[in-house]
This record gives sequence, structure tokens and C-alpha cells, in this order.
Amino acid sequence: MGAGSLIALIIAAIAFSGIAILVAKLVTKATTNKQKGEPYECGVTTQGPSWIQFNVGYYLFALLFLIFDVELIFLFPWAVVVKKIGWIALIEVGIFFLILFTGFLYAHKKGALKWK
Amino acid sequence: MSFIKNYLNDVWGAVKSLATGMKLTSQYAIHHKKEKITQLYPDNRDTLLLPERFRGEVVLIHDENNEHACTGCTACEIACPNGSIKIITKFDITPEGKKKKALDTFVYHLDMCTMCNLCIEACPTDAIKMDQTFEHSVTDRNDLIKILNKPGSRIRDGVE
Amino acid sequence: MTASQIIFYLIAAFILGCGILSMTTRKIFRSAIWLLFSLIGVSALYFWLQVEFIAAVQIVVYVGGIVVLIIFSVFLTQQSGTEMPKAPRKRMIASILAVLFGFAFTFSLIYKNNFKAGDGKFDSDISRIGDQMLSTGEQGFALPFEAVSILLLAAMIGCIVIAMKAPTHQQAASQAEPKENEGNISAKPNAQ
Amino acid sequence: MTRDELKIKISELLPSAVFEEGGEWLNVQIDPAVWLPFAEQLRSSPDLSFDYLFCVTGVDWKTHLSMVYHLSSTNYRHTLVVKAKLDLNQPEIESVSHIWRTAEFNEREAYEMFGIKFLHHPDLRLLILPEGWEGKNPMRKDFEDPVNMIKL
Amino acid sequence: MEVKPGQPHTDPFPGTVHQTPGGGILLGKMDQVINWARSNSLWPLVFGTSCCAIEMMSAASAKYDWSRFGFEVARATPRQADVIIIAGTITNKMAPVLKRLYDQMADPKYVVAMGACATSGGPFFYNTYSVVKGADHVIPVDVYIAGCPPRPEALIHSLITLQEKIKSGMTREQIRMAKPENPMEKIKSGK
Amino acid sequence: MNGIPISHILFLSTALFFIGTYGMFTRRNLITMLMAIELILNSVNINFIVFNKYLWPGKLDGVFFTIFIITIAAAEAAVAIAIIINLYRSHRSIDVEDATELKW
Amino acid sequence: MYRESTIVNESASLPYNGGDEGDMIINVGPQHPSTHGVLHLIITLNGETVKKVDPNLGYIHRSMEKMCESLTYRQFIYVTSRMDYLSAHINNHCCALCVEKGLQLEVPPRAQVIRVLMDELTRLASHHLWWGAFAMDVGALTPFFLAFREREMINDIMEETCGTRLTMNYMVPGGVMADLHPDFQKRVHEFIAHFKKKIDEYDELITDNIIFQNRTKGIGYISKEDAIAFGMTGPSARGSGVQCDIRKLYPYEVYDKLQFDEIIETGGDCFARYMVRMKEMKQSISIIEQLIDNIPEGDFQAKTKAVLKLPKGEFYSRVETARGELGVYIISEGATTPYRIKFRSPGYCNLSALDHMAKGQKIGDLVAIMGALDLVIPDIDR
Amino acid sequence: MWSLQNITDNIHDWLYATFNPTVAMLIEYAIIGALAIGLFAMLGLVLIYMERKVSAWMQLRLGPNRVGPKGIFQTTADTLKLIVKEGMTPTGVDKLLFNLAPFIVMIVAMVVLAPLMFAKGFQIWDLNIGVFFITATSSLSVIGILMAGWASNNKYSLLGAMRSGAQIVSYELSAGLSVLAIIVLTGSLRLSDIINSQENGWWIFKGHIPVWIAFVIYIIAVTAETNRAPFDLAEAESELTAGFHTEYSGMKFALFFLAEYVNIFVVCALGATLFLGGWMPLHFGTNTRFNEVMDYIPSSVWFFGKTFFLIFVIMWFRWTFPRLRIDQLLNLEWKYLLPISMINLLLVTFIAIMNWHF
Ligand code: SF4
Ligand code: SF4
Ligand code: SF4
Repeated sequence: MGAGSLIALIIAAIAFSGIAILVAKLVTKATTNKQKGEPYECGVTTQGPSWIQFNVGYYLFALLFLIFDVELIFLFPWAVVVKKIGWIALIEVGIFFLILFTGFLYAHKKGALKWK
Repeated sequence: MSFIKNYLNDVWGAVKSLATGMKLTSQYAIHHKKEKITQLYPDNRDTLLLPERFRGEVVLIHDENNEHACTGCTACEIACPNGSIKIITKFDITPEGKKKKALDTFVYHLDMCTMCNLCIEACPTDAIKMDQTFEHSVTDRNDLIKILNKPGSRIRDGVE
Repeated sequence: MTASQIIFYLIAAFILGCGILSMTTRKIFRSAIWLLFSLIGVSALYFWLQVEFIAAVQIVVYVGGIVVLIIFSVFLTQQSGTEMPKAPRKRMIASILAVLFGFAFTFSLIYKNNFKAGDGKFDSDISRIGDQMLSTGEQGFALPFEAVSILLLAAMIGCIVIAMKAPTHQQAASQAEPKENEGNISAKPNAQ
Repeated sequence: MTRDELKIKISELLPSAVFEEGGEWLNVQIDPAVWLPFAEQLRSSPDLSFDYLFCVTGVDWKTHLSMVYHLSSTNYRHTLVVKAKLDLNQPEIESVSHIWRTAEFNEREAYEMFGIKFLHHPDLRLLILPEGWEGKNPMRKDFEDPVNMIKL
Repeated sequence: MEVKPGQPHTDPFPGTVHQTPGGGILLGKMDQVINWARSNSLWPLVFGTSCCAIEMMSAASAKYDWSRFGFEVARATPRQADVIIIAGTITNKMAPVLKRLYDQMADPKYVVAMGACATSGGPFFYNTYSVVKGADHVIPVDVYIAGCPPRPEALIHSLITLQEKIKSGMTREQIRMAKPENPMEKIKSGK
Repeated sequence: MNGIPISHILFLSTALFFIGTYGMFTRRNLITMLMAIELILNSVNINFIVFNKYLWPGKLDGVFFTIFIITIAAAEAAVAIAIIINLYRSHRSIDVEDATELKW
Repeated sequence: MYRESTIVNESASLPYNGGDEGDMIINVGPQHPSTHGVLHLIITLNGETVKKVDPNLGYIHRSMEKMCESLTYRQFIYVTSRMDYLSAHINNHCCALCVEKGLQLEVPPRAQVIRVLMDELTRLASHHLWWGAFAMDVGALTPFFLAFREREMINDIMEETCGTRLTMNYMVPGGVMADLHPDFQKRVHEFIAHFKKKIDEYDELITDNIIFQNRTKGIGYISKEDAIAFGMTGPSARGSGVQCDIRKLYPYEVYDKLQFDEIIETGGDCFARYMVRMKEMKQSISIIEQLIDNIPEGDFQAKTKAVLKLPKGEFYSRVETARGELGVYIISEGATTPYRIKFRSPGYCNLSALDHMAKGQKIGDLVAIMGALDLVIPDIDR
Repeated sequence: MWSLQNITDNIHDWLYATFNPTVAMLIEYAIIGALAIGLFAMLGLVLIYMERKVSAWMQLRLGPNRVGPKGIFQTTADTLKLIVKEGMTPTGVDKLLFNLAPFIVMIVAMVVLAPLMFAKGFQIWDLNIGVFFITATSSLSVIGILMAGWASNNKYSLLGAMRSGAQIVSYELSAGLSVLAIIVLTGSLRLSDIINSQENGWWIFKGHIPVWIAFVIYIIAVTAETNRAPFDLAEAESELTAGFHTEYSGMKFALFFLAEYVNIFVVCALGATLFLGGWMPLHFGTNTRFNEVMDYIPSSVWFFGKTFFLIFVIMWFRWTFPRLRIDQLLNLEWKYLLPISMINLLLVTFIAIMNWHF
């Protein structure tokens, strides 16, 4: 079966969740009050907005991830054929790895992989 | 080279310590039948043995003639640190024609009682004791306010 | 219309719709999410074109990587709840006009052009991609492949150098808790 | 240092100190005005080195308030009780929270319970009582709260 | 739930097929099914203020193990919890918080007041200026347990009482009108 | 292919391109501008694939170009975001208007 | 003379506001799984890093000190079991000691031994619960259940003798309320045998675990001087090398006749505090072993008057609870009720050091730090 | 012999014989959808029940035992309860994204099922890049979590979502690299090819120590990727109350819960396919009686058996270990798992080229 099954699955997922949520909406009688809609923060009122600017200490990891992620997509086609091609492929990817590993070591040395 | 050695040592040590932990939990899982300690309340209600000193609630001891030993002296009421006991007294007329203080209603607020045992200690006639019941859940709080002297009960003879 | 056609138009509408939303919504986080959906749509288009590998790459890199990174940077630099200011009306109208004109122009070019379909069977099997990627021959992409590693290395070093520049005042403020404040006051009772 | 040695040493430091008899430890009655320099000396003087303030108590004596500080030294293990009499209507005393960090929280407690104002306290806010607590200070003897407090 | 002493028992699914004498089948009513589900899946909010919370933990621990009833899915957020077990004293400062937590729970929601403090203020009824004299001054309470602290078994018993109440489908007012039989009364009489 | 003429797909990619351009014109926030660039790059990618598939089906050059474009896009996004964040740190703003002199 | 510029904020308990950009003020508690009760911490976060912790207490302030002013000397003891409910016996013990000090009452030797035994059992139970809860704070769930296994055994022993599982009110002025249950010795022996087997398991499961060590080592450091300055006591302070075990320094009851070590670790971090408690459990076991077969015969309670009246004066007694030094300070005017009573609770002082310890750590560490302090909130709020 | 393949083939043939192709195709898709929903529901019920029982076993407890025999209806009751519980939308949230997030998570979890091979010849879509498809798509769930966390307008949610983002993307790398180790050995991304290549033995037996290392890294990485303890920082209960789904209630929360378990199933199924031979029975040597007995066990049983074993391992982790801190978690990935798996990949390649594997 082809890619059409993906659509079937997506529709199934939407139907499943949609129906479940719909049933929940229909069956329950909900009470409302002002406090109910407020964000839950351990039972006291929140101070200030929650959508604030926020210091994501780990964005450097996300940067590095992107680089390695791209590396990964090159490795997939390589992995498929490496057995067929043999040594050349290993050497080519060895160079590829070596260069990236240099970068990795550089990052390590610079302390980019350390939490700040 | 020592860097690599340390590195590998780190990894090995970590894996080992994790494996020890996993071994332990898996042993519990395997010997579950033997190790489990769960008691099946309420199925075991009949066999559930509470120690005789367990303090579940205060009761007024009544004997088979519906007689108790409470003189209405309010010693327990005074001893109770949080006023869970309220003794309402009345005046009985003794056969000799004398007025005598006696217990009218023994109101006991189970919802407030802290099972501290002070009232039992204070009672000069050992009229009250701690019972081993504990299933006091109710859907109405007023059900927890109890009158301990049973209807028609009277003081046992000879208790001063 | 066959099912495949319907699906194409659906995908196209999805891509364009999400793209437009992404470029017009004023909440930056939502904008990123719409962009994400648009990119997923593009990936679906690749599936539809039966270049599965590219489709998956699209998901991995764009959706799993770039958009997540964008979202992170949104959190770092914005009050993500506040709305972005509207562009001035003048500029908006001007850009709409310019864009429409450019679109009309380009599309008329495309429309006039008579594309000749080539012959042969399209096969984007991954082993073929791999073969060609590693081969050093005429059709090979071995050199770009290695060049990519250099590019990535450069990007990585660049990122690290830029991102790890000496802390500016904001970081200085957050990090430099004066040490003597933290330290033990009782040890020197006559401090201050 | 024994109790007597302590007594001598302290009367050297603070001639105005009044010693109370009885009690487990040496009790010194001082004037709140001299409390801060006295406390600093207690803490820093090498043969006293009272570095451990283990109990801070406010007491309402109906006619006046007093603060009781239990001090001890982790080196010499001697203990001293310092008491300071405060005015009922305007209780004020210098804060010692920069000498003994633990005083910061304890003084905040005394502040809300007795209304004693600690001068130069870094952060004198309510700690235990609900926000916006108004009215009397609950640990005072004349505290009345007919709504919440049911007297037995 | 009727408890037959001595033998373990299970709670049958009301929606299952009941054999009727005629050989036909009978399906449980929708309401019954819903109440069955609700009563058997009471997820408590992790809410303990003082001493009683320790006994609540005991009830969760291996010896008493309330997971047998499906209560073990303790949620840290009120949105996902069904029952709030007030384990401990409620003070004046805590009362608004409790109210807020209760308000923020999704319907349907139930409340169990555990211990003397939550029921009536208990040991802190007299002479204190900061204790709420019973949690039902703040939020409606479904089941009260006496004791200071109640045994873990007592807590489990109260949850059974709550299950019973849910299954009966009655509201608090209805129950106050027509007091149903305490399930444990049956046990006692059967003894 | 599949009954869709190539011009329809090109219409899609062109439209996407100009949506991106519109974003570039109207948005003044560097991050949103980056998003616009991503859209533009995507429209280019679509073109590459489509041309490859429709016009030179025997080859794979378009596919490779797409891969490399995606790679470069990723590298670009990484560096761009590093720069944006650094810019933010020094200027407290990531508005292009505020970042006229790009030196820090 | 100093700090002239400090502004004294009179009226308000205004929440901490402001701070740098990128700071986020987040409430942890009063209803939060890791605060073990209703502690409310207002935390200023920068990313994941804690910049400031501002405790807000009083959510379980039950005004015990005020309440005790109207309770008699017999009655007020039971309230203190609700204070630090995990060492209920020890609290009661301290109050009883203080009253006895005032009355100059001699406690019979049997009662003394019983008291110490109960204290140590309580300490064991408390440390056990802490062990499980601490492991749960750092994310391991199974230890919690294992810990309760032993705790339940202790509870059963207690229940047999004292009648309740948690809030015993077993110590009364002059001794203990009831004699030991006949099975007591047997059960304690069983327990000790069981415990000795299991304590090694604990080490295997948690102490040696690499994740756990990483989560606790070097976290929440506090130096010895700071610990003293903050008035920290108990295992939390001993983890920083402070010698503060009241049982050693100011022995009460029979502690001076016993052989046991005061556990001191010098790490000053969460792991050191953890190790102190783990080793203390073993010490408690050894104390129990020394006493269990040597309980002297005799009365379990001294003769006291029905109504107790303390002479005018001030009395201070202190004991070592599972959390540190508990002091009871009674000012008596000669009436049947105390004039003023002050509980010097260990948790209050330990908590005040939290900000100092948590500053600059991650939010996940804050949980570990709180766990290692072993806070019991009613003990702090009273 | 009775097999799922025959049944599906028969149905397929029958459908195409009876209806015209479009209708037949639609019916087939409908069947697929229904089966997937069924699988979802079953997985939810079974896995949650399993989790409860496993945890009970390790904790000296009994676990659910009162609702139905041995408590097997416990999760049914929970599910029903969640369905009839109010699914609220708090006022301050971004309504659209808040309500969309559970759908996204569900769709991702569902789509990932497509290339899995549940039994011999029983597969929805034998995609030529099957493995890559799964790794790619499963990383999409981070989007749902980020959306949920941001839209909730709650600080805890936001923190949890950010953590989850960093965590999922990081661990994707080592998961991908350890998957590559097998691909190097098989030379195909197609799941059916990978399984067929293990006819004479599973990779974990054939591939020497490097495959073992890859396997261990894979398990660790997917545990982190699915936000399971000890890597459950996104919903770390003792720190962030309930993390990114703090504000969700009722069915919306249940969908997250369900998707989490389905994701576990998927990654375990992939692990079983790659390392443990998918539906391939256990074989020793060639042509022994033992092998025949093993062959007799239906292939779906093999598949689910292996998958559930891996799921058990992941649950075992959860009930044993303390939770890592976020920086330690990232350290683990970047300092240990990633370099090791990179070097390991080269080792595997070396083995593959030298043909040293069996
Ligand atoms: S047990 Fe204690 S609280 Fe209960 S009635 Fe007796 S004295 Fe009062
Ligand atoms: S129970 Fe005992 S103490 Fe109480 S009134 Fe009766 S006789 Fe007196
Ligand atoms: S009822 Fe008793 S045990 Fe429970 S919280 Fe109140 S004082 Fe503590």
C-alpha cells in the first residue's frame, strides 16, 4: 500500500481524538468560575505573564544539534551503500567524520558543551 | 591516553552501578510472591487484628444490664485538651431522697477527638475506654457527633 | 479528477495557507508554528512526488531542527506573548503590490514557457542517491559531500565563536552576584 | 568559660548589664540601645565567640515586651541569655541579622507576632501571617480575634 | 460495593452482559457505566498539608496499597485529578489556596476530608486564631473521616465510601436527605 | 505525472516564493525574516525537485541540489540565529531598524 | 553606624518583583509535590538557574505557641506531636523534659530507657521516610515503597505500645503513659535483624547509583561557618562538619551512658547530608541494640500531682530530633498553664539557609536541596 | 499454514474482485484506519496496565486488583472516566494551539505506525526509507509538546516544553547513529529487507559487540526521546508538577498520555525490528528441531513478544533510577552517547566491510 495509507492514518488519528474529545464535551456538565480558567501555579496566583522572554540556557545545544542532524542525513544514503562500495566509502566518510569530529572537539574545548 | 582510560572507566562504572540497581529491582519483581507485603483491606477485615491499645474512638463501657460507670464528674471533659467531650449532668434523686449529680448525656465529638488518651487517664472510675474501631467515614459531618450513653442506660451500682 | 490530483491541490492549499498565515500572524510563536506546518506541507508534497528521501530529510532538518531552533531563539529574545507591531500601512500596500506584480510577471513567464518533459524513469531510491553521492566519477557528488563537511565545520565553529562571545551586560548582571554578598557574613561581623 | 568567668567578662564589656539570678544559664538584662555593639562584641571577641544564636524569643509581659536571645559558642560551648526590655507601644531594637544570619528569619517572626520593629533589618516583611494581615499582633497577650478564635 | 468478608472480590463491570433467566441479556444503563468508571478511577490530587499526609502516603505504600483500587495515579496538577484528599490542617492562609485548587479541578470532582483537622479543626478548634474550623467552610466535602490521623485503612475505607456514593449517583443534598447505609455497617453486621 | 501539469506545481512554488518575499518586506523582526527566508528556500527546493522529476527524470542532480540547499539552509539558520541572539544581547532588540550598524 | 541606607519595608509582605530581563518568577508551592507540605517558595529563575528563593511560610501556621498558653502542662504535650510529626515522640520528650525540669522531677530509670528507645525508633522511622522521599524528589520512585516497608514495621511496634501510629502522646511528665507491650522486645529484635539486611540494599539501589551521586554531590553546598551562622542543626548541619548533636553535647536521659558516634561529614553538600542520615540510622540501631536487652525493671512513670504547676521561672530544654535541635522554652508565672512557650524548631533555621544554598543552582537541584534538608513544614510554621 | 499474510491477501483479493478499484481502495484504507485505532486503544489499555503491574511488582505491592479479575478493567475504567471528564480550556491559553497540540501528538504517533511490520507480510506501507521515516517522524512529537507547553500560558508548562525540546532533539542524534549501525550491516532502509536479513540470526547475535553497544545506546536514546524516566524532565513531577501538560485535563490529557505509550511502543518495535529480528523466530544453527518448534509460533507473537520485552526494559528503567538533571542529561548525550556512537558506527562499518559478521 502506498502513501495513501498515511492519509488514512492521519484521518484515523483525527477522528479518534476528535470523537473522544467531542464525547467528553457532550457528556460532562462543567461548572465554571473565574479561578478555573486561571493558570495553575501551585494554588497561588501567578506573578506576571507566563509568556515572557526566557533564558534558554541550552540553545547552544540546539545549534550544534542542527549541524549534526545535517550530518546524519548524509549518513543515511552512505550507510545503505557502504557495504557495496567498500573501502572507498569508509574512507570518504572517515574524512567526513574526521572533519566534524574536529569541530566536536573544538566545541568541547571551547566549553560549548558545558552548561552555562 | 589516560584521558581515554578515564573516560572508559567512567562509562564502565556508570553502567555497573546502574546494572546493580536494576538487578535489585528485578529481584523484587521476580520474587514478588514472596516479597509483597500488601494487606488486602477491606477483604481482610475479619482477620485484621488491631493491637488492643490502638486508639480508635472513645466509648463508654456498658455492661449487659445497660449500666455504665460514669458518675458525670466531668474529669474527662476538663482533661480533654480540645473540648471533644461535653458532659451534661442532671440531678438524680437517690433512694435516700438526696439529690445526686449524675450523667445525663455524654456528648462526644469524634470529629474533633485526637485520640490522645488523656480523658481515659483522667477518668477516676474507668468508665470510658478506647475502642479499636477506625472506620469512621461518613458523608455527613454531624454523624460524627455521638452520644455515648446508650438510651436508658444508668449508672452501675456501687460506683461513686 | 483522480484522487492523486485532489491530494495535490489539498497539499498546495495547505502549504500556501499556512505560509500566508505564517507571514501575516502577529504572534511570533504562532508564526513559527504556521511556518512549521507549511514546511510539513512541503514534505508532504515531496511524498506526493515520490521523493521520499527528500521528504524525510525535509522533516528531519526543517521541522525537527530549524523550527525548533527558531522557537528557542524566539523564547530567548521575545516576550512571546506580545503581538508584533503591525507594519506601516504604506509599506504593507507597497509590498503587496510589489509581490503581486512580481508574481504575475514570473508566473506569466512560466506559463508561456513550454516545458518539455524528459524521458526515462524517475527513481530516487536511496541506494542510488548513496551511490552517486559517494562516487567520484562524472555524476558523482563526492567532492560536494566532503565540502559539506567543511561547511558544517565552519558553521559549527562560527556558531560557537559567535554564541560564546564574552558575556555582555545582561549576562554579567545575572552572573556576577557579588561574591561577598554570597559569602559568609557572620565571619566578618564588622563588614560594611 | 564557666558561668562566673562569663559574668566577669561581660560586666567588663558592658558595665551597664544587669545579671539575673537563677535559670540554667547566665542571664543578662541589657538596654536595647546598646544591643548592637554588645552583640558585635559577643560575636567577635575571641574568648567569647558566641557564633551560634539558637533561640530568639519575644515575650509580652503586659507592661512591656522583651526580646530574649539565647547565644552559644560552638568553640567553648558556653551559653548566654540576653534579654532586652522594650517599650510596649513602640518596640524597637536593632536587628542583628548581619551578625547571625539566622536572626533574619527569627526577627521576622518576632516582628509579626509581637510587632517589634527591627531597625535596619534587610527584609522586614510578613513571613508567616497571611498577606495583608491587619490588626494586632497575635502573640501579644491582649490579642483578640472573635471571628477566628474560639476560647474554650 | 458489598464486601464479602474473607474472599477477595472484584468489582464487576456494569456494562457487561448479565444473564437473565429468560436467557436474554441486559446491558447496564449508560449512567451506571459512567458512574462505575468514575468510581473506579479516582485519581487523587497530591495534597497534604500536615501529619495526615504521612498516613496518606502510608495508604499509598506497599502495605496498604491503594493502587489496588486504582487510586495510585496521584496527579500533581488539579486539572487531572478527580478527588482532593484534604490531608491535614487548613489554615486561614491556606484556605484560599484550597479553594482555588478545588475550583481549578475539572468536573466532576470530589473531596475527602481526612482527619480531625480537615473535618472540624480538630485539635486546633479552640484557642487558635489561624485554623479553619473544618474544610467544609471552604469547599464542599463529600466524605469525612475521623481520627487524628486516621489509619491508612480508614482512608481506604473512606474512599470506598466515596465510591459507593458515586455509584449511588446521588448529590450531596440527596444524600443528606436520605442517608444511605454505610457500607461498613454491612460488614459489621455480617461479622 | 499524476495528471498534474508541471505549471501547477510551479505556480505553487512561485506563490510560496512571493509569500516569503512579502514576509521579507513587511516584517522587521530578524527572526520572522529568517522564517521568510526559509519559505523562499523551500520554494526553490520544490522547483529543483520538480524540474528534476519532470524534465530530467533520468538524473538525480535536482535531488542532490535540494539536499545541499537544505544543508546550507541549516548551516545558515544556525549561524543566523547565533548572530541574532548575540545581537539581541548587545542591542536588546532584534529589530532590523535598531541594528543598522552591525558591529558588536 | 551601618547600613544607613537600608529601607525597612514596614507594611507589606510584597512579593518579590522585578529583576533582570529573562528572569521568571515562579511559585513553587504551597501545593507542590516536592515541598513536602505547604511550603511556598517564590523563586526567581533565570532560564533554569535559581537566582533567588524567597520562602513564604505560614500556610500551616496553627498558632501552637498561642494555643499552648491556654493548655495545661499535661495537655500541651499532645499538640507538639503535630509539630514535627515525624519525630512526634522526640517532641513530646522535649516538652516532658522541660516540664520535669521545672518540677524537678526524677524520671524512673525504666521510663528513661523506654523514652530513649522510642526516640531512636522514631529517628529511624523518620530517616527512613526521608530516605524514600528524598529518592522520590530526585526521581526514583521505588525506594519510597521500600522505605515504607521498614517504616511500617516500626509503626506496628509503636502502635502496639503507644496505641497510635503517628501522633503518640506517649511521653507524659514523669515518664511514659503506659508500660511497654510484652512483645516489644521480640518485635524490635526482629526488626533489627530485618533492617540490617535491608540497609545494604538501600546503598546498592540509591547510594551507589551514579545518577544519584551526580544529582547530589556538590549540590547545595554550605560551609561550616555559614551553617552555624544560619543556626542549622541536625544532620543537615552535620553534613557541613558542625558538631551539634545534642545527645552528645548536652546528654539527657541515658544518652551519656551509651556508646554511639556523632556522625560528621565535611562535604557540606546534599550527598554529605544524605550520608549523615544513612550512617545515623546505623547508629540508632546500635543504640537500640545496647538498650533493648537492658531495660531496667521498675516504674514507668513517676508519681505526679493531678494538676501540675510549674514554679515561676524560665525553663529551657533541648533534644535532638530527627531534624536537629528542638528547644522548648517555657516561661512560667506559677500557673497551671505556661505564660509563654516558644518552640525553637530546627526546620525553621534550616530553611532560612535555603536561599543561600540554592542560589546559582538549577531548579532540579533546588528540589534535591530541599529534600536533603528534610523539611517538615508544620515544624517550621508551628 | 495459518498466517496473517494469507488473511490480508485474501481480503485484498476479495475486495478488488468485488468492488471497483477506488471503492476497494477506500475500504482498505478504512480498514487500516480502524485497525490502527484499535491498536491504539489496545496499546493504551495494555501498556498502562502493564506499567502499573510492573511497578507494583518492583515495589512489593499488588497493583490494581479489584476492577475485574486481577484488575484488568482498571485501565478501562480510567479511560472511560477520562472520556467523561471535562476537558477544559483555561481562559488565558492560546485556544487554537492548545486544542491543536493533542491532535498533533496523536497524528505523529499514528503516522509512525505506517512502516512497522507487525507480522510476516503484515505491514501498512513498506516504505523504501522505512527506518529513516520513523526516526524523522517521531522527532515531530517535539512540536506537539512545544505547542502544548507554550499555549498553556503556564510557566511550568513552558519550562517543561523547553526541556523536552532540547532533550528530544539531542537524543535523536544518537538514536539515529545507532540505527545506522544496523543499516550499514543490512544495506537497506526498508524494514522488510532488514527483517529478512536476520533470517539466520538476529543482528544482536550476529553483529559482535558493536551492535550490542548500538543496541544499548539505542535503548537509552529512545527512552529519552519518549520522555520516559529517568529522562522525564519534561514532566518531572517533583520539579514542574506535571510539566508541559499541567493545564490539560480529561481527554486532552489522555491523548498525550496515550501518545506517550504508543511512542514507546513504536520505538520498541523499531528496536525489536532492527536488533532482535522483528517477527523472525529465534533460530539456532540450521535445520534443527528447535528451529521448527520456534517456527511454529506465529510471527506476530514473536514480534509483540520482543517489543513488549523492550517495553518492559524501559519500564524497568523507570522504576529503578533517579531522574537526571537537565544539564546532566545533555552532558550524557553530548559527552558520552554521541562520541561513542560515532566511533561505534565506524567500527560497525569496518566489520561490515571486512564481512566479519556472521
Ligand atoms: S482522646 Fe483526647 S481528644 Fe479525644 S476525647 Fe479523650 S481527651 Fe479529648
Ligand atoms: S467518663 Fe469518667 S471522667 Fe468522664 S464524667 Fe464519667 S466518670 Fe467522670
Ligand atoms: S487530624 Fe491530627 S494528624 Fe491529621 S492533620 Fe490534624 S492534627 Fe495532624
